[in-house]
Amino acid sequence: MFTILGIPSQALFGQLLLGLINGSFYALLSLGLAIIFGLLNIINFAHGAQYMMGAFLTWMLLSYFGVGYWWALLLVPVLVGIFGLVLERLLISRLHHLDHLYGLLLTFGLALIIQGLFRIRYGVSGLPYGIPLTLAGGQNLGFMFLPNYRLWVILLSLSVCLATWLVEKTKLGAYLRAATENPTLVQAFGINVPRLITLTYGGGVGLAALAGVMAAPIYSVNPNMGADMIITVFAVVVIGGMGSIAGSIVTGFALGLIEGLTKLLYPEASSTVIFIIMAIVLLLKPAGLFGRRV
Amino acid sequence: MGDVASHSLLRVEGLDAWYGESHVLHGLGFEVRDGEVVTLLGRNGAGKTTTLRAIIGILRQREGSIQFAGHEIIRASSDAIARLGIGYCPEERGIFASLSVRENLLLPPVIRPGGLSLDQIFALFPNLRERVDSQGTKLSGGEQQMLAIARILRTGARLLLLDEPTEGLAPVIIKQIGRTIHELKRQGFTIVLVEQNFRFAAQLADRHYIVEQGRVVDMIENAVLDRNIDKLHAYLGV
Amino acid sequence: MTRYTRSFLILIALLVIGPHILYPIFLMKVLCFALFACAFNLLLGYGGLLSFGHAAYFGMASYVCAHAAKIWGWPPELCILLGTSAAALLGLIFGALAIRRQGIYFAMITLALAQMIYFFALQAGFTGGEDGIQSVPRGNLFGVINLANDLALYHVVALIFLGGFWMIFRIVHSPFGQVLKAIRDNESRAISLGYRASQYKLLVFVLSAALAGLAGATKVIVFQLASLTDVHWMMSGEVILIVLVGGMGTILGPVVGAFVIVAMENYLAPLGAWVTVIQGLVFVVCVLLFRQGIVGLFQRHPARLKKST
Amino acid sequence: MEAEPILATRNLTIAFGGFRAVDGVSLIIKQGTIHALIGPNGAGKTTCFNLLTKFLAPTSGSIIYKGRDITSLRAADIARLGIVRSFQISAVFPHLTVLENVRIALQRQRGASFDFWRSERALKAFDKPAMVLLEDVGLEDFAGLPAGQLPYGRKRALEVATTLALDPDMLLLDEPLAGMGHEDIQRMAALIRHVAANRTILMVEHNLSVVAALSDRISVLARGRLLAEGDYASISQDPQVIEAYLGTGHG
Amino acid sequence: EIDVKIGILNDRSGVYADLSGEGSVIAARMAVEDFKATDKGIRVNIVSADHQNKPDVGSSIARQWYDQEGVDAIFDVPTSSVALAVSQVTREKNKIFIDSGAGAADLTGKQCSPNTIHWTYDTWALANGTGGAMVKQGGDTWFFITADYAFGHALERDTTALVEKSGGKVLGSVKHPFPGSDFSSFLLQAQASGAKVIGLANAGGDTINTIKQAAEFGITQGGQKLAGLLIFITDIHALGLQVAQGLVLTEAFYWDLNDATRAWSKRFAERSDGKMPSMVHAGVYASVLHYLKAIEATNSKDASVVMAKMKEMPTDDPLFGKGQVRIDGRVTHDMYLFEVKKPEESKGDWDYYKLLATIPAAEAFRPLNEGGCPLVK
Ligand SMILES: Nc1ncnc2c1ncn2[C@@H]1O[C@H](COP(=O)(O)OP(=O)(O)OP(=O)(O)O)[C@@H](O)[C@H]1O
Ligand SMILES: Nc1ncnc2c1ncn2[C@@H]1O[C@H](COP(=O)(O)OP(=O)(O)OP(=O)(O)O)[C@@H](O)[C@H]1O
Ligand SMILES: [Mg+2]
Ligand SMILES: [Mg+2]
Repeated sequence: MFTILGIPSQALFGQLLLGLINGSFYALLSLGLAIIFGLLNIINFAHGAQYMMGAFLTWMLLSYFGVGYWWALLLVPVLVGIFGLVLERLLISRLHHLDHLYGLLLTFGLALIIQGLFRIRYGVSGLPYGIPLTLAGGQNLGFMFLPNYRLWVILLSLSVCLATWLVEKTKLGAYLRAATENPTLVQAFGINVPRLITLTYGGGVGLAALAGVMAAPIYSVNPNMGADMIITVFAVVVIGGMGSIAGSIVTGFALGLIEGLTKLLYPEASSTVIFIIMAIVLLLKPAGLFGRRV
Repeated sequence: MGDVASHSLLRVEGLDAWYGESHVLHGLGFEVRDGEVVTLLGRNGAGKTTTLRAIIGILRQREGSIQFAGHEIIRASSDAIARLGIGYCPEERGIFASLSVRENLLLPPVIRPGGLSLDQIFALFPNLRERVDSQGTKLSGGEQQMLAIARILRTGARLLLLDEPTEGLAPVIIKQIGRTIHELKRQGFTIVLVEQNFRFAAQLADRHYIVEQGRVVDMIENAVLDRNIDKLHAYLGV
Repeated sequence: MTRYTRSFLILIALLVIGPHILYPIFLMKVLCFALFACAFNLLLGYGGLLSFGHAAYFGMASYVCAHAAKIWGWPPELCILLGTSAAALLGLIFGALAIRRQGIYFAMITLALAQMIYFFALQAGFTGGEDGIQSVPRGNLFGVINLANDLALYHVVALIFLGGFWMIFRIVHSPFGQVLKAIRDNESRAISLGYRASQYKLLVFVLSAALAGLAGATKVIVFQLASLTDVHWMMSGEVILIVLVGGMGTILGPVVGAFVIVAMENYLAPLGAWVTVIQGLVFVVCVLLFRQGIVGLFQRHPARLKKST
Repeated sequence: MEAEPILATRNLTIAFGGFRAVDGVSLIIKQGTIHALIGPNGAGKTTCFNLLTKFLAPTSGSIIYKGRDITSLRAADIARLGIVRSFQISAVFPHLTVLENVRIALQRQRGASFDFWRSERALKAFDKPAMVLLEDVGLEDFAGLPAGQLPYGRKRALEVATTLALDPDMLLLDEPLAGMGHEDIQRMAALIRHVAANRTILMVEHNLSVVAALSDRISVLARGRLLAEGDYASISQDPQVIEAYLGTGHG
Repeated sequence: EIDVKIGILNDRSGVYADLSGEGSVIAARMAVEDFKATDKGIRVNIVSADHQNKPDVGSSIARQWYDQEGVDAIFDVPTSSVALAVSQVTREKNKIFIDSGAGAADLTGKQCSPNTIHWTYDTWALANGTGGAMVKQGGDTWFFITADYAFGHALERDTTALVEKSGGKVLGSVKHPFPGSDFSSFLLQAQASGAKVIGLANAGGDTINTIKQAAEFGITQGGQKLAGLLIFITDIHALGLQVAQGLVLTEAFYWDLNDATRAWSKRFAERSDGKMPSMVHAGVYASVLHYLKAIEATNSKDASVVMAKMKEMPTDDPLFGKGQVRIDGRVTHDMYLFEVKKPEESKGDWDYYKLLATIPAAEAFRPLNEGGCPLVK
């Protein structure tokens, strides 16, 4: 056994691995946020609430209908995604021609409403949700005990990120980016932009819900779970470069790692560190690490 | 103009259009036959751009009748109109900053076979081939104009709406574009061209419509342009 | 000019009648938030800069003022002055960093800097962590006027508010204000005319931060309390809400907005958990239907946010 | 007999990544002349302007103005020395009135306008000279209109009036005639000739007839490099210029 | 005939909404009914509001209640910072404040007030119960996972003192940012320390997440015990026994302690969708009862008169039994050390605790002379 920075290497590896796992949540959440920002030019403040809805719906499916984790993994993103579609069609679409600020405020209001309603119905202490039996237990890696569920989280998140990134490289990605800049013109090229926007919002919301399903077994399922996370996820998106898919994925994982290291070396700073990095990045690279536009 | 009607690809009648409160087009009408190049000439602010925007459906506040290939499109949304086979090259170019030159070029979906291939396009605009991987808006003003024209040539649209395609271009490029339009016409494209530069337009067009304060006030066949040159100058205030 | 004079007179009349109709402490809270919102509006509505971290200046001033009053036993006027200066200084440092960026990036960098202040306030000793600084004495103004009397305090707060309000009016309608408008409209053109745009932006940033600090410090004297709420990002969000509800880029908008929002918070408190739901609804309704804000509804050409893509 | 050079560049170069948009350009612009910069699209003309006015920093090379090296100054300071530019896309302050647009420029001359404590009535003094400038460009009837509502051609005229308000020694005009109707082109050309009486002008323009009529000297850029220099007659015969810019069969 | 207006000021939308919230209003109403106040000529009016866990919101509501709405006494007020602020306002306005929900031991210590009573628990009592009693049961080496703010620091400090006093040893601690969501990293550090007990000096969602993740990483299976320093039955309900089993904690009240508590809790549950009361609800009930008794006895609602009576009269109610209000405002009663049952031991909903030890009133709270309260001479 050797030491790095005065820390036994084993502990270090353990912490880095954990950081990576956390990073997969950041990546997944910021991915949805980045997609939505990319196309709608809206900072989706309701993202945290939609993540929370994902976790709650998972719990509801189990307690009201006896539907377990695996089905939830499929059903919940679709259901919450549809909810997103409806929101977009009914409310958000009315703001497309305005400054981003209005979208941010609208979704902020929506977040308050959604969280409030859940709070009134379910309280704030949270609801129990167990780890699916097939994923119970864990692996002894020598330097740490790695629960199987965490392993699953990281694998699933990586594949979802990869898939999204590949989609972005396609024609669809170009449509999305172009429609962000000048929807009128893109529509005049024969693309049904309103539908594109609605579906994209639904997709982004679905990703948030997926993260919610994944979180239910390990984090407290309560109405505030998203609100606590959303600012950090914003920071990830900004550092990565607003709207950049690759940026938010890479930054999500990287910040998970950095946060993990800070938790070990100077835990008090572990939530501040993200904002310090954000400030530095914005000063040096105004459009974020992967952003192209200023 | 009754004999024209049977072959007309685009027929605009009694077109009124508004920007918010301001009424810009007042019963404007003209026709374009299949395979023709027709220009809209007129002073600044006459309503030429507005006419094109109303046809493609970007400007939604419009009334009257616009028939394209037998379809009434006055109520249709712009994506539906584009899919019927109209390509639009806007005045402000509309190059996407977040897309590379290649992506900009490939953006408009191909709606029909018969468009130009990438190679043909690069042969037409060599500048673009060189800068194909750079960001769309990092091109110079003129290069952006080339890109804006180039990208609708790919789609196979039958009717091209070009809004001042030569603005800000070097003479050598203007000549190229002239040749291109000529070639496009030969291949059977129908083109509506908005131009300030009527010398350029005269080399290409079959007919010229004069737009003044939101109305078509005159139509001059290109064949008789020379005889009417004074009248034209009067219209354009040259 | 007469229109402005009329607005001023109405405002003064309302301030005079106010405490006879409504609970003075409630009014003082409204005034503090109104001043805060006016300061924010100066930056957003006239400078075109959306700061997402204005709570930092409001909160920093309140901590400094509370500390000076409670621990050093300074008189209230000096505490408020010190708090305001601290906010101005912070504004100078953060502003110098932030104004180099634009649009959404400006908003995000101010948010990041403000979050650091939040964590600082949470962990620094003198701020009292999540307990905040409590039991701040109101003291005697200039050693003579006892501010423990709510009405006396009300009049002082009303004067501070009027002073701040007038100053913002002055700034907006000054030669400096003209240049500011020009920069907001078209920055590169202003530079090409020889204006060092960043210095103007910095100055308005500092002025806005200082006035936000003035509001924060005054609030401490009223409520005898400085707490984490003052530096939390929700406070930055709330001031945006106030300005939005009242009407962005209008002189009276933030004042009206502050009245509505503070009243809502106060009078809805018995509804418990429904408060957030109702607040959310107000947000949504405002954004969808009343974007020009309440004051904007009555004006013909309210300033709007430029669409910046 | 030869006029003094007012602005000169030495080996001015800027590279974006590996791409040299302006590559070793050495220009000499003589006092009191109208100097045109022409060249095919993407030749680097606008970039050159951006370098001269410090909206971009050169990778290498130097800029000398009235014998002084100004390579390291900032954009606002360049303007203060008397070099003022216009933009390829018209630049006005859309929410200020036409009069205020001009006044903003006049206001700069009275020094820094950081006085936030004074009433804007202090600016009334500039209304008269501003109106005079507006009359010069034929905009006096629009003084109270927000500049954003002006038609395109008039915006360019306003831009010129604003620029003249600074009473610059040197004007840099980027395609001042682009997008103008014939009427406006005449008016603008006349205006340029008028203001050139006691100033130096560097201008980018594709409208060759105007370039031919106005300019004393022409530099042709192509691919970031200086291709040719001279008066219109000699330039238009230069085979390289014909090949790169004018195209064959030009006439 | 006396008109009394009491205000229930608590968290109705945040982390403490379940353990205080509407339940506290129900408890207060039950107290008024059980006391048969109207029969005794005391008309009681109850108002309530949400302080959102923000001291500024709390203190301005309190001020407005006293100034404008004629509220005579304020009850409950969870969240230490709000409680301290309300205590200050109450003193300034010379009214009565009886806290049930907050933990701040300072309320009856350095910041004590002649107008404030602290009923249910405080951080010192929890630290004493869990820290002291655990060591006696063999858990003599500790590692803390502490929320990085004053409240967390205080919990850790108090518990450390008591652990060391009882002969235990603290091996280390780690401070986590507040609020946090992932604690696995800190749990690994705790695991690596080899301490027998991992003390959770945090609250609310943070504690719940820590416990959930401790189960996931097999911390308790590894033989270490988790000790919650501020955790309530509502939290256990949220976690489920599968995850929470084996956790050790201290509470002032449990519905299933004896016949009296069971009977009252059953009535409470009927009124609140079957939810069992928390110790905070019980505290509100008992404190309102005591307050009304004092009013009846003095036939006055003058703050100093009633306060004096409340301190003079021993407390006695079905939920906390007999006790007293000390001069510093601290109410003393028995405290209990519980362990959370295994799922198979539980007979159904809300059957969560095994009693490990009872800490008698005399030892349960900080000795009068150690608090630094100026009222104590
Ligand atoms: N977005 C708009 N809002 C309001 N009015 C507009 C708008 N765009 C154009 N107009 C007005 O509509 C009229 C017609 O404008 P249009 O752009 O169609 O003219 P044009 O003939 O294309 O002129 P140009 O040669 O300058 O391009 C003008 O009076 C113009 O001021
Ligand atoms: N910021 C930049 N990054 C990368 N390349 C750039 C940038 N700005 C300009 N270029 C490139 O530099 C070249 C010169 O551009 P410039 O705008 O100076 O051309 P121009 O001579 O003004 O052309 P036009 O007459 O078409 O306006 C172009 O090929 C352009 O793509
Ligand atoms: Mg036009
Ligand atoms: Mg150019």
